[in-house]
Amino acid sequence: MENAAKGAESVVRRWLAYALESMVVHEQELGRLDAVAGDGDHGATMVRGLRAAHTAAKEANGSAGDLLVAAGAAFADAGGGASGALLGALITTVGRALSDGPYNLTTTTTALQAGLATVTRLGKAQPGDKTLIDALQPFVDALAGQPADTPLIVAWRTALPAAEAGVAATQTMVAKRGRAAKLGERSFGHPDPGAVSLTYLLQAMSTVWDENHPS
Amino acid sequence: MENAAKGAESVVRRWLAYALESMVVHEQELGRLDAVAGDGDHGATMVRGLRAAHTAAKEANGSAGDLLVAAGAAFADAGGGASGALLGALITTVGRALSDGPYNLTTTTTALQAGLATVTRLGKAQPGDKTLIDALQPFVDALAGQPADTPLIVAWRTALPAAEAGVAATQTMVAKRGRAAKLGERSFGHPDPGAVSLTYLLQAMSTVWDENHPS
Amino acid sequence: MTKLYNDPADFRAELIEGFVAAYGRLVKRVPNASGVMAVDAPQPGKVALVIGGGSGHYPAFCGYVGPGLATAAVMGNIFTAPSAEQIYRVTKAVASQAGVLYCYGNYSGDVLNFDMAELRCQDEGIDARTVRVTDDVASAPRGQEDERRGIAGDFFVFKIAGASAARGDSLDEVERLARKANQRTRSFGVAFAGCTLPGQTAPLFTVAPGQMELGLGVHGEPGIQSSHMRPAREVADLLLATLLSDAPPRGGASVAVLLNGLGSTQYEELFVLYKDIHRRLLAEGLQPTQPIVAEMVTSLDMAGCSLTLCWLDDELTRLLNAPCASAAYTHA
Amino acid sequence: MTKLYNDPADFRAELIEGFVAAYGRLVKRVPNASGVMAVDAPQPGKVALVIGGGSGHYPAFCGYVGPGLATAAVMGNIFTAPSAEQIYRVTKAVASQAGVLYCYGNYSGDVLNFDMAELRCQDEGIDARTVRVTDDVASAPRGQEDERRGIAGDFFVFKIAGASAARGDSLDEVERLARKANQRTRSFGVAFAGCTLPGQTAPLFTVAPGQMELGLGVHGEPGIQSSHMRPAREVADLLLATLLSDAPPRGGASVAVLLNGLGSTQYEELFVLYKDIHRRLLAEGLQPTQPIVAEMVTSLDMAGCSLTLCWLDDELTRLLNAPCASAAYTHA
Ligand SMILES: Nc1ncnc2c1ncn2[C@@H]1O[C@H](COP(=O)(O)OP(=O)(O)O)[C@@H](O)[C@H]1O
Ligand SMILES: Nc1ncnc2c1ncn2[C@@H]1O[C@H](COP(=O)(O)OP(=O)(O)O)[C@@H](O)[C@H]1O
Ligand SMILES: [Mg+2]
Ligand SMILES: [Mg+2]
Ligand SMILES: [Mg+2]
Ligand SMILES: [Mg+2]
Repeated sequence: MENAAKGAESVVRRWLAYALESMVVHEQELGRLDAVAGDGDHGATMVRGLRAAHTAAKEANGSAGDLLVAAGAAFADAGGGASGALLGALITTVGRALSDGPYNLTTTTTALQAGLATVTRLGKAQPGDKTLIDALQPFVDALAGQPADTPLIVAWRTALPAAEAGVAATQTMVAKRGRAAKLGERSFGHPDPGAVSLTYLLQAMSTVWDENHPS
Repeated sequence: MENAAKGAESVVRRWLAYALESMVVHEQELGRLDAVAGDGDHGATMVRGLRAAHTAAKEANGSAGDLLVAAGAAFADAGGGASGALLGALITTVGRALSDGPYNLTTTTTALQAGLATVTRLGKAQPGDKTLIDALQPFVDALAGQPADTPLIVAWRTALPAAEAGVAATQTMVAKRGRAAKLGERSFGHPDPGAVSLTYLLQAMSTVWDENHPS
Repeated sequence: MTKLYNDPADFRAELIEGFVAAYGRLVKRVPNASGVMAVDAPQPGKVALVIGGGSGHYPAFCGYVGPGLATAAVMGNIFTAPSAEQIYRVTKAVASQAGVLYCYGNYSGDVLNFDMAELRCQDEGIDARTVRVTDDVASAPRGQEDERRGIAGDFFVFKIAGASAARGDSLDEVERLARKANQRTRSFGVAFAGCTLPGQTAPLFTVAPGQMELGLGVHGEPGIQSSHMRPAREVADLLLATLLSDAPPRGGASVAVLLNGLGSTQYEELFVLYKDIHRRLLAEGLQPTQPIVAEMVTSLDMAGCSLTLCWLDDELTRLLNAPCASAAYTHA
Repeated sequence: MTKLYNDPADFRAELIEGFVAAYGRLVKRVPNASGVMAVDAPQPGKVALVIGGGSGHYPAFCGYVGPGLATAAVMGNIFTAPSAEQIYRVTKAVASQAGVLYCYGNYSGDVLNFDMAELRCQDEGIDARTVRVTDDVASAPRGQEDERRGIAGDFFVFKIAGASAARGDSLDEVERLARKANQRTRSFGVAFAGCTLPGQTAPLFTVAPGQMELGLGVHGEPGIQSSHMRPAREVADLLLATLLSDAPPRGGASVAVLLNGLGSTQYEELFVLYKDIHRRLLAEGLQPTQPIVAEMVTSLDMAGCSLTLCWLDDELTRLLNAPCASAAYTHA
């Protein structure tokens, strides 16, 4: 238990490290996607948010859940904007729900469902509105659809393509939240930047486990 | 006498028409030359000034000298800037000196010498300072150097190359008046826009005579 | 293009330091927060008007902090809403018993963060309320006015709310007047060139030669529609016709006018444009009241402009004409 | 690039009409002349301060007409000095028995035309005098201060002369104070991109990527020297070091500061730059007095900025702080 918990804390910290690395690599791409119909700041917001989240988790004590709570608050404050608020709340909510474990498919799925509910309550976006929800919701559903005893690592990898398909689906959606309907039309043919970056966050977790158990 | 005077008035009006036409053709070139170390407005100033001068001479009554006085005032007012003030004063001074004739090499040379003196008094530029004086002075000297009984048309044509050589000489001068010494260095290798446009004015007079006496 | 910066990551912090250093006679820094407050804040018994949003819109938002205008501004990163945490801290620094009014342009990120801060403040017993500016007619059709974005109309709503707060009105009254000002304010804009974020080398969007964008956003969003470029007098027609066809009910004849430059459009051009706007307003029987032709809500170095009309009545006119002082707008 | 115009030949006339339409509460048109005058001009017994120059520098020059500032502005075409005829007409409209002071930036075209108007007015018995602004240290070396161009330092000289005239000083005194302000004012600037004249499609000069121009002119003249682009804090150093090495004798410790934007450089960038300027001023033992970070003398849509310092003493400080109102600068 001690060790498993220590392991989980280290997983959270390494997740944030990989996520930050991935976001730095994709900063320009996310900015360009956001510039299609938005204001071009999504890449910068994600990098700024993750840099702060990574530092916060490094400096915080407590369970993996506690680290996530600290990371989410730091992400929201440093990131700012819509994605700072929403992803910050998502990470914090997941952290609260996971608390000090256990960390398995059931608890993780429940935690992510709570996070999705928070994002929906705050942002009031529906699936199909071309937001990060269109990647998050299929992923959470795909987790939930697997047998409870599936190892989390396996279930996560199995669910990732659902997020990626969700991103692809946003290409043919017209943005409805936070932007003018007409501006939304300009984004037709391009994926939603928030859905893309959320998928990078999910993929980063997979990278942590790859490192632990190279296949 | 009546007829000669009428002829002179018509020469003034046609001179302004040709000068305007030539300046419209060269407006961009003069602007670009002025932009090298100045503010790029010389072409626009010349066109604006000549448009007003042309209209003023068309509407004015009196001798050729009177028309030049009216044209010079209109040029100065509509043109503005350094060249508006200087060329306006030049044209007005020449007009006053020529008055109602006679119009021959002697009177014209005297009038242009008076004009040159006015420009020098107002602008305080010396030959070699890279201004329109570097075209005007050699031209006036070349007029003055010819026998008094040379027909004005012939003398004018004979003097034109001196103005053109004066323009060429400004290429290797460093602007001294109205601009910083250092900025002047940027203009090295380019002729002075005011010297160029002054030469167009002198050439336009030649065109009027070409029309009367095609050679 | 942004040329003057050190580390782009420090841009916001450095600009706040520079702003406070320059205008210390009017504002001071909110300790431990990305924001500035009027030198005389907090003022016991007076409603605090807290405005804010992303940076890159100067004079919005910090340029409007001072007596008779906003009490404080929360400053986000370039084009990014400030976080709820920063809004909360700024609110705590300036709130009095009389309460707090949040005023800002209606954007997803700002709404999310201001709403979270409002809830937190209310939980702590601060009477915090919100009026969002929704003046941009391009961003949602009639009937969906609440969905519209806020652009240069921000200024009139801030000015009216700030004057109401400054004379000691209750929070109910400040909120009512701000809401009324917003309901009577309409804007529409055109863009000729996009802006470039600090550290980037390409603009957020480009406009093809001979084209312009209609219905611009002030965050470097392209317009809602491309159109061919036309002479100033036709642009004046277009801006005015669009606003007049969307005039609020019972607007009356007196209008406050703001012809706003976005950043790199010259003031001289704005005056050439204003010439025809003014003529046509009079021809429509409208009376321009204290027109402003200036850069009031910019979008970095974007080229373009927007026209804002605020249909006045007596109480709004009084507030618009009330004296105020701030770094960017002083009225004696 | 200039986008909003009708016929480029009408640009000046249309901008004057638009300016007067917008700011009729402060200015009125001078009949039959390219210029504007304060609504309350002429004022018997008070010296008239007449400023002017080419257009394309807004707020200079018409934006500074109003109580406590300039009495009138003569407006030339874009970057072109107004003609002596127009200066004469404007002078006649505002001159009182107390006399007239001409104040303008020292450029060949302006000198020629103002001097001709001055002579003509003097011939008619009007006591007209001239103080030329010569603040640009880049344009001539020390010892040849009178040869220097006038750039953003215009503003401080206008403000001080205007306040002196407004309080009823004699022409001798207004002239003395304007001359003193000019003698104590220094500016230096950098440019990042040239500007484009109305109707043209190419800028007056271009700056190579990674380069900047030192010692800009406000008429789209390139700098006196090219240099490599550097971070904001090094630009701050460069601007300040240049001015301090040219400080006027017996300047004292209190300095008015203007960090002036040329047109398309963002205000946010100017604040980032000002952060280090302020720190370094303090480190040098200088006390910035009422700093201004704004667009005060522009060059169409040129990118760049200039720093101006005016070394104050008590009498200059009083005049700088005196109230004034104008379209572009109001101090309560
Ligand atoms: N109301 C909302 N609900 C869910 N997601 C949202 C909402 N608003 C924005 N987003 C997500 O945030 C992304 C934009 O993030 P970002 O550019 O960082 O913030 P901002 O929109 O404030 O500039 C969008 O692509 C979308 O996925
Ligand atoms: N003081 C002077 N004396 C003689 N010629 C001058 C003087 N100043 C300027 N010029 C002439 O005027 C020309 C520039 O004219 P223009 O560009 O129209 O005026 P401005 O310099 O006011 O922009 C120069 O090329 C030069 O020939
Ligand atoms: Mg964005
Ligand atoms: Mg010129
Ligand atoms: Mg944003
Ligand atoms: Mg000029």
